[in-house]
Amino acid sequence: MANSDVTVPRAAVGNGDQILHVEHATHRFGDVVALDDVSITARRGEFLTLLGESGSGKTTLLRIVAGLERPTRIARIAIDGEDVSAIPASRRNCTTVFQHYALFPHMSVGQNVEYGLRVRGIDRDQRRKRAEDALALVRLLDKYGRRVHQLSGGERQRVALARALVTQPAILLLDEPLGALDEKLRVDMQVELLDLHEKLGLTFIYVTHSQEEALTMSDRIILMRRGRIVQEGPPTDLFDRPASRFVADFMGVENLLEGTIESVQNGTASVRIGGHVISGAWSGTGLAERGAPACVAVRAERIRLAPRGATVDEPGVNALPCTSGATIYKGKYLDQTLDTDIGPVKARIWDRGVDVTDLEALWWRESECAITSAENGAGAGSGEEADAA
Amino acid sequence: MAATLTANDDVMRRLLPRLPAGVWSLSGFTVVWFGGIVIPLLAIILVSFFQGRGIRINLDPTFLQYERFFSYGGSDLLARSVRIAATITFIELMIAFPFALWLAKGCKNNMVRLLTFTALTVPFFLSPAARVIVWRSVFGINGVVNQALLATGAVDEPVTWLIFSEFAVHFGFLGAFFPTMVWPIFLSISLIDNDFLEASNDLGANRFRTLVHVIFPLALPGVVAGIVFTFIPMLGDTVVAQHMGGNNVLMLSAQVQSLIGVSNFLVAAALAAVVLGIMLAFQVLLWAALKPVGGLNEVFANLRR
Amino acid sequence: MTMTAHASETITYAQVRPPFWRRFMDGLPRGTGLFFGYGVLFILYLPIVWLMILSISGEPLTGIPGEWTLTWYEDVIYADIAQRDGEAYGSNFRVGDPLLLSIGLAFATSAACVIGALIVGPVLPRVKRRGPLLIGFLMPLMVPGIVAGVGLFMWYRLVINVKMGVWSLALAHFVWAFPFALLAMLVVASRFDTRLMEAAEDLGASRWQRFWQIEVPILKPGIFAAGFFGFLLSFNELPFSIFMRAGQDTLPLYLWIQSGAHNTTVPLIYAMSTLVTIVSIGLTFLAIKLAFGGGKDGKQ
Amino acid sequence: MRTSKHLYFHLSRRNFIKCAAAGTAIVGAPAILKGLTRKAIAQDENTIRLLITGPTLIPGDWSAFERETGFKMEDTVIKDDPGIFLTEILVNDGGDRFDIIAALTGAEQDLIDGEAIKPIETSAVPNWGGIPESITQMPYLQRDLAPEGGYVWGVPLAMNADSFGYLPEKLNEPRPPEEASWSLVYESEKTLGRSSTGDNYIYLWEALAYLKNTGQLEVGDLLDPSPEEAAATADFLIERKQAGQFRNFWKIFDDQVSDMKNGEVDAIRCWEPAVREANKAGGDWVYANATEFYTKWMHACYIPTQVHDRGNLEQVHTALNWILSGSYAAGITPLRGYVTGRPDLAPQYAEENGMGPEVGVAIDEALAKVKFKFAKEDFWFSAVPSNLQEMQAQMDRVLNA
Repeated sequence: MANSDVTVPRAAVGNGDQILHVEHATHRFGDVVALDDVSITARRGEFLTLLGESGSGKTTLLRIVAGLERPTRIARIAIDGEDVSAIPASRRNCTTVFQHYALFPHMSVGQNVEYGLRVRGIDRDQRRKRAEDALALVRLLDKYGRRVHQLSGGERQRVALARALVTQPAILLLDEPLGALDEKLRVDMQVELLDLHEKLGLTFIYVTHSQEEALTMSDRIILMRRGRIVQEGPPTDLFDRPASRFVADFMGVENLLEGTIESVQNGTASVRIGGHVISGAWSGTGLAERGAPACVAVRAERIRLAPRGATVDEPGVNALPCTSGATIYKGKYLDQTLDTDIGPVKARIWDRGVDVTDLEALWWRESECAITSAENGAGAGSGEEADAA
Repeated sequence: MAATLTANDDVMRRLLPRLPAGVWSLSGFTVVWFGGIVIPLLAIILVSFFQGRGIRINLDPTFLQYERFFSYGGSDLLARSVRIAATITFIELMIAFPFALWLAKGCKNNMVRLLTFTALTVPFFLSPAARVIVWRSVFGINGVVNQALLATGAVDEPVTWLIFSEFAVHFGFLGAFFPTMVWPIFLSISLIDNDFLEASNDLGANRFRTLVHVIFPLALPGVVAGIVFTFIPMLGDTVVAQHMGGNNVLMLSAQVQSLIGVSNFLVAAALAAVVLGIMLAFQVLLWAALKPVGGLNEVFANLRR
Repeated sequence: MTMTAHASETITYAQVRPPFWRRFMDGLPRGTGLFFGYGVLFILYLPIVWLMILSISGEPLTGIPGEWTLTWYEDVIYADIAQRDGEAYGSNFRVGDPLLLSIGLAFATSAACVIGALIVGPVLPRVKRRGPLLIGFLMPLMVPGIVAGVGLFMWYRLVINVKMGVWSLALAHFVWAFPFALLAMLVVASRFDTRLMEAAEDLGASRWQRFWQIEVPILKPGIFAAGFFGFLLSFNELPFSIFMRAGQDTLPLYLWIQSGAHNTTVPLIYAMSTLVTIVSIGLTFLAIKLAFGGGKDGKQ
Repeated sequence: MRTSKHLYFHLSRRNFIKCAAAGTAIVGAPAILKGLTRKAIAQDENTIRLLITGPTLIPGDWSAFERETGFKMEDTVIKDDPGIFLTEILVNDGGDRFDIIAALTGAEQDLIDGEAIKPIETSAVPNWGGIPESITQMPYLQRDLAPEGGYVWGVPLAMNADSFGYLPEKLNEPRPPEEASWSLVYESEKTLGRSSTGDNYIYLWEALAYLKNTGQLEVGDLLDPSPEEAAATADFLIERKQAGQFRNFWKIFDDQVSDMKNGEVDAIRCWEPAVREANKAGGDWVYANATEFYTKWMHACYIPTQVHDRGNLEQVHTALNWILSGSYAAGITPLRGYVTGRPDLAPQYAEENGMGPEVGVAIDEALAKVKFKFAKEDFWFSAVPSNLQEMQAQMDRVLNA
């Protein structure tokens, strides 16, 4: 409604490499702010994942891109250089694969796939041909005449995929497409999706709440929380360099040790936790400041054990004296809890030969942990980052 | 293209709120319906608190109409009407549910289905009076039943309670209101996915459990609709009570007709207000009965697979 | 998901001796429901068949068939024809015009019910505070028909001051039939998944395409039911019509007025009902064959 | 779920007001259309449009009227419940659509009060002069409106003196012209469980007349009973109902006939044509010459106020004169047993038109009826007594007991 009072940053327009711009999108459902001034971009051919827990606004953002939701405020949304903020979903050059398939129950598989072409007035023969191509792509060519309720869950998902692809959209939006599938199917479908992405060179925007899925598939991940972006970057960034305690936690870092920053040097920060000082690379947003609360994030598989009597005193190593706690057998490995004087630490032990009953200390290399800000909230100024990109 | 469209959209948006067409038409329809129908109907209740004669009404508030209504035996009338209608509705439900279930899922012969549907529909086209009057000659003192009973020596005197009695009224309602119960239940059961029923059977649930735990909850909107379709028109029926009951078993609508026949609109309004109260109570009861599945609204709103 | 729950319950069920009524229900032979269902249909049709027989009897009011005659049919059919030709005929039982008006009104009501139910049905389940709305739409069900008719009459004639006519009769029929049509639609629409509409929009379908290609086909059973109930309820509507008619006679109104005459109309009503039955059996069968006979969805 | 919930309903107050404004316009449209529908209906002044109730209509046959007057007749039949009838005239402006209104007498006071009808100039209706005194003196035809007084408001259409039907052989009762007592309907042990009466205030009123005549109740004005008298009568009927006197309470003509034909009753308060109908199949029913009283009723014709502006008053007067002619009498009397305002004109008409001996007999009976039954004092029934609603309410109490 009130587009005009937000200035459109001209610098971002006309960047040929960018296929999607969403600038300053805000959306409210009544009093609830679902999306709080978020801006994102996507490169042509990119596999971009919107990651977050439920209620983080990732689906809302996707729906705004699709045109299914009209944002409360938005500066601009451009697909392939064209401003589409006033264009309804039916005329946007992107299609969605829905979490619950949303296949039309009164149509056959073929009719479902053809639907997008039918509404575009494409003639019957060509429709059929293109639908068959799309079905072949998802290896369901033989199911053309079937009715939807005769298909299995995985097949339905692939039909939904074919239906979305057949109109050759500029962007394919996938809203937790694998959420309704069981574990094994999900892994198969991940592979299939990646194949498709590679084959078609399309831009995929993929919504998921599973960090594992995001890490496996994405070129880039945007992690969202409470309607804001907390961190974005390639999977390795989010995995190894969490920008906040929240990111680290969300990305599955098992050990988060909180303390205060004692010193900062060349991007390396030292944190005092109880009687110990732990050092590692600073990965938080902004600059680390002495005395600020910070958090050491270290993954369980990085934790190594020193048997009783061994000395752990090399440079570049963080060590904590410990005793053994509960052990959980996980088949391929053991999840071992270790009690230290700053609280329990989890270690993942792959080597069956290690004796965990009698320990001197646990240790890890400074390069194997990240020091990040202890705050749980969203990272500051997600908008700035988007502008900078 | 996009530019002109945007311009148009802006004009439209300034004039009209940004709502989907569905909400627009619903809002419009709702306003028309409430302004044109609900308010006049509610005005009836208001009128019942006034005095007057015929359509000349003066605006002195009073409970006189209610006093009059109840002094004419109104409470007996209401109790009798509701009792009879509720009894028959219950019996119809018991008979119609398995029948509708069979029609929707059990019957494999398409011709039998089509003929049964037709049979369930045709009575709607007939004047109810014509159907009911016939029973008088069947159940009357000289009627077929009595003649048969006398001939076989089962009775010495003709049985008089076959007609102009409560039995007769019940019997008259039974046939007449069967289709109204079957149709909605059939509709809702036929929407249940067969996979669902088969799955339930595969898992070893016996028939009864499938019925209670799978079919019944899914058919609930139809059951509720069926009860409404049956109970309410039955309360409003003028024909059966008159012809089968011979005015010995007075029911609500006959009373209303006689009130209107002598321009007694005010007592009729009071009666309408009381009936409205009963209907709301009925709805509350229904709601309470459906509370385990989320109440009446939810039955229609949230039943999704 | 629900099925797993059932499976586990079944195990406990097998272990506990079920109460009497469950054993009774399970023990009933499969045809019990059918038997009672067709039994009631028999009760429904016995008088209809009987009146058909009586309609060709000389003395139908005694209830004993005999003295076969077609005189009642002549009275029903010829009175109309004679009047049209400007001739005298010894019966004023002229059902032609009332019948035509009834059929016309029934079609109009049916169409209005379908449109109304399509407007309200799919959206209502998704409205937040739908309780008062639903009660408002079902309001005509809760007031005795003739009182509601008087109420509407007073409102439009005395408050708004418009004259009654065919429009008010049509309105009365719509008011009576719409709640039923809406309920029938809600039975279907409450299961309608609006995400399908989003999917269609997303695929590029315009408003009308979404409506005609997605919503209407999926809601087809509800649309059919709404139209069906609209037609049938209108065709036999009497109480609302009494005050909303203003000089117009529908078939039920006409028969009702005739019943006030001091001559017998029953044989004529029998003859007419027989004609209506025969015609409606044919037409209903065709209509139902069209609606359900297609087979795909209904049969399996 | 999360997604679809918000899709449809996002109605802010402002939006709602906009919607409401649009809706109100649609609701108001009928009021605007009013002006269009108000226009007078074009009419042919030689067509007489008659609003009539069922009983007095000669089925389908206006040919005699059309032949003898040269006008065309269009009849519209209406139910004779006063509530429905009065609404049609007073609220639905029946006068716009009808030239003559025929209704049960007694309802005219409301029509007069509502200025829906105008007095009749009897001088313009030649046949008026010969109406028997016993009929013209009927209280409802001429109402005194102070200060003018003595207007004639209605022209008699058809009337009868109602009693009851019974089976003389079976009950061991005499046949007419011997008299039979109304107790066969209300109190006789012989008819316990086998008698029947009607279901509305008329029949309560009759029971009241019966109580008065048998000295069981002190009644002030039988022509206009008080609520207390009605209540006392209801008590009597309830007592009889609970004693099992009545088989049923009929509503319509066909109920009476089937009660008689199906052997449900031995005595029944009914209309005269019902006895004829029951006897068609060989019944032994007779219509009583009652000991106590007759319920005398009349349907009369009224001229709506609007007719005076339409310029066909002359034709209307001619039509009214025809109703008082031998033609209508010779038609309705043999058919129903009803009497018109001028039964005396019927024999000559029947003879001139060669209508056969049965018609002659029926007309003779009718003339005798006027002499005998209409001369009896008792009561003329009014469609709208002052305490109409109370009387019906008391009857409802009887039915509810």
